[in-house]
Amino acid sequence: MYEVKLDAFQGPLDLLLHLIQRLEIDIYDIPMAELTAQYMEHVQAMKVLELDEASEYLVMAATLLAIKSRMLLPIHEGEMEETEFEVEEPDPREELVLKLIEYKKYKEAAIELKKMEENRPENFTKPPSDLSPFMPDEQLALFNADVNIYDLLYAFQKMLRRKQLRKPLKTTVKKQDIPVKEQMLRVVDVLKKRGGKSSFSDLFPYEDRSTIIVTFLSLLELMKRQVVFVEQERNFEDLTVILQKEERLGELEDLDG
Amino acid sequence: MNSKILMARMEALLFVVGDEGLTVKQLAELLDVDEVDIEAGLSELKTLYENNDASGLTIKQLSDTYLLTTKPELANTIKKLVENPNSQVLSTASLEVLAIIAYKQPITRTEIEDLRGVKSERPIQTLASRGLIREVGRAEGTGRAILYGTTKEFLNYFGLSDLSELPPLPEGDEDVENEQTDLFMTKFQEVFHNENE
Amino acid sequence: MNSKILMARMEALLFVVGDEGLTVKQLAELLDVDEVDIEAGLSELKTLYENNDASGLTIKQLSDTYLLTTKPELANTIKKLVENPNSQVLSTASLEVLAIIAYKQPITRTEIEDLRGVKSERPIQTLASRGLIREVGRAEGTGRAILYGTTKEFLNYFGLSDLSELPPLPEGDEDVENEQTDLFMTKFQEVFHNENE
Repeated sequence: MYEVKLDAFQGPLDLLLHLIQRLEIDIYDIPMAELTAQYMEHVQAMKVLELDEASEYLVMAATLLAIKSRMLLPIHEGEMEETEFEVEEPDPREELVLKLIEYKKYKEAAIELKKMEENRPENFTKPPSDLSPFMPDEQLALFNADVNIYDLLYAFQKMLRRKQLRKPLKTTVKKQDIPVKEQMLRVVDVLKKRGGKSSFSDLFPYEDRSTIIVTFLSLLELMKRQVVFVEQERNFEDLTVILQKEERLGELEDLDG
Repeated sequence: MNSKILMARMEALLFVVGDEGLTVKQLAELLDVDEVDIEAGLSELKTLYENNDASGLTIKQLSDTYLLTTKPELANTIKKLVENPNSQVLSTASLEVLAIIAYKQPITRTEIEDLRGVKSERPIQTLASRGLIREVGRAEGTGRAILYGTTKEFLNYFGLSDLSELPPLPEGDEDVENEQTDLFMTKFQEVFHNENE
Repeated sequence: MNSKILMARMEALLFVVGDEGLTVKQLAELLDVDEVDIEAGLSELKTLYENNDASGLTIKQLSDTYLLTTKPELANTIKKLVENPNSQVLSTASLEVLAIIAYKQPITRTEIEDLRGVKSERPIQTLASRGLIREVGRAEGTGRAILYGTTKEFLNYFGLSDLSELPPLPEGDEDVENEQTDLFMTKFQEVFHNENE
């Protein structure tokens, strides 16, 4: 198996672009089965630290699975052989491809900004001088009426920048002890108790990151095995996880918990 | 006003305001001189600095503001004393959001998130608190969502005088990809069929 | 070192530190030059400024500290900056002090001045007289210095219902998180390997 690159991805689109590049896939003719499989593998291998992000990776997984199954449909139609007639259906991949291309533009622009950040000419300046010796006594000046709270925050930031305060680096490593298999059963249990349905975030009542990650991995695995499926009404809204076929849990033995 | 005196006064004013800088208009008002003369004086002052090896200063333009700064070639000397204000570099997420805002401003958070496919509240907040972006208005419609744009600090941070100096937005290398299409078409059709058996 | 380069470097260093100034000893260390040469360089620099009518700057000595300042005869020009009640410079100072008080309250004047590196009595007075800040207590210790905090009027002014609505400060080093990510990545690669055997 190929090594997962130690890059943190900027979300599902970034991960997809990475895979497309690595697998030398033509972005205008994406082999959905391959990309979906690779995507699922990667998301499992990655940590997903933020719950917010986790849900977005899951939504994309669901989208990929949906596109893949829509693409499979015509292949099973028997009439295809009789008439060479092809129906002009919109390519189910089109929306995804457009999104990827648009995102790629800005990803590249960000790389340009990064270079500019590194090569910026270094002109140093100075804080404004103390003007109190020049100040007439009777004057009291206040800022313009249209300052808002962000101006205030910015003023504070600017001052901090002048003082060049830096926080020390600190790193934390935690041991991850809960096996994914166990957590899958736990998730299914929770779903059953809630009548087969739960909001995504309610499945993560835990504080520590490693439990959150294991829970996420177990959800992915459950999705892949079609034990659960995931719904989202609108972009960035919370996901609903729905218990589908509990009996498929029986095949858990092949999971080396 | 004698041009030497004008320059001395401009230098003194720019020195005192430091990183706040002054616009041509402000200088003109403070010195009671026409804006044209201020502009001429600024460029003369800059030339004086540049031609004088014994001077460590120069003039920098930032949008419509002029600042007195140290010469870039003296950066190594200054760094012994103060850390580079840019030493805290932006994360990839922040840079992505910033790129989107820089090229598509004014733009709402939702539009940014649709483009990136991930929530972007935190990078937006980081960028706002570092003064690189700010609220520039409200979108039409029921939500009246905040519209974001870049700031003068954004220009300063990347060493630009104004937005027109931004490199053109990459087009997405479609030519390269079309060429590849032919090469990979056959191959991936096979793969695709095999995988879906 | 060439004396012109030395002067350019001294000028740049003195410029960047502003009102805080530098001692001969500090300059000697920063530039890796003998103190005698620094002293000679400083007096040469001062002579250059004094003899150059196009320069608005000079060097001032305060006990053992040298600082760059504007020529005394330009005081009237500088005064223009603060005479206007809507003065940009003054409003920036007030805003900065207010920001410090808002985020660091309760805080003493000395602490504010340490943070800003500039005397801040006037802006504090101004803010207090406008009702945006007030005395909220006294610091422990001999001085029993006044502690400042923001007022209800401050919240009104910025349209906040309480202090918790202040936008949070950025969380400092974004790199910290990336490092953590890498650590987790390694961990999860292991998990992944095991699971897919």
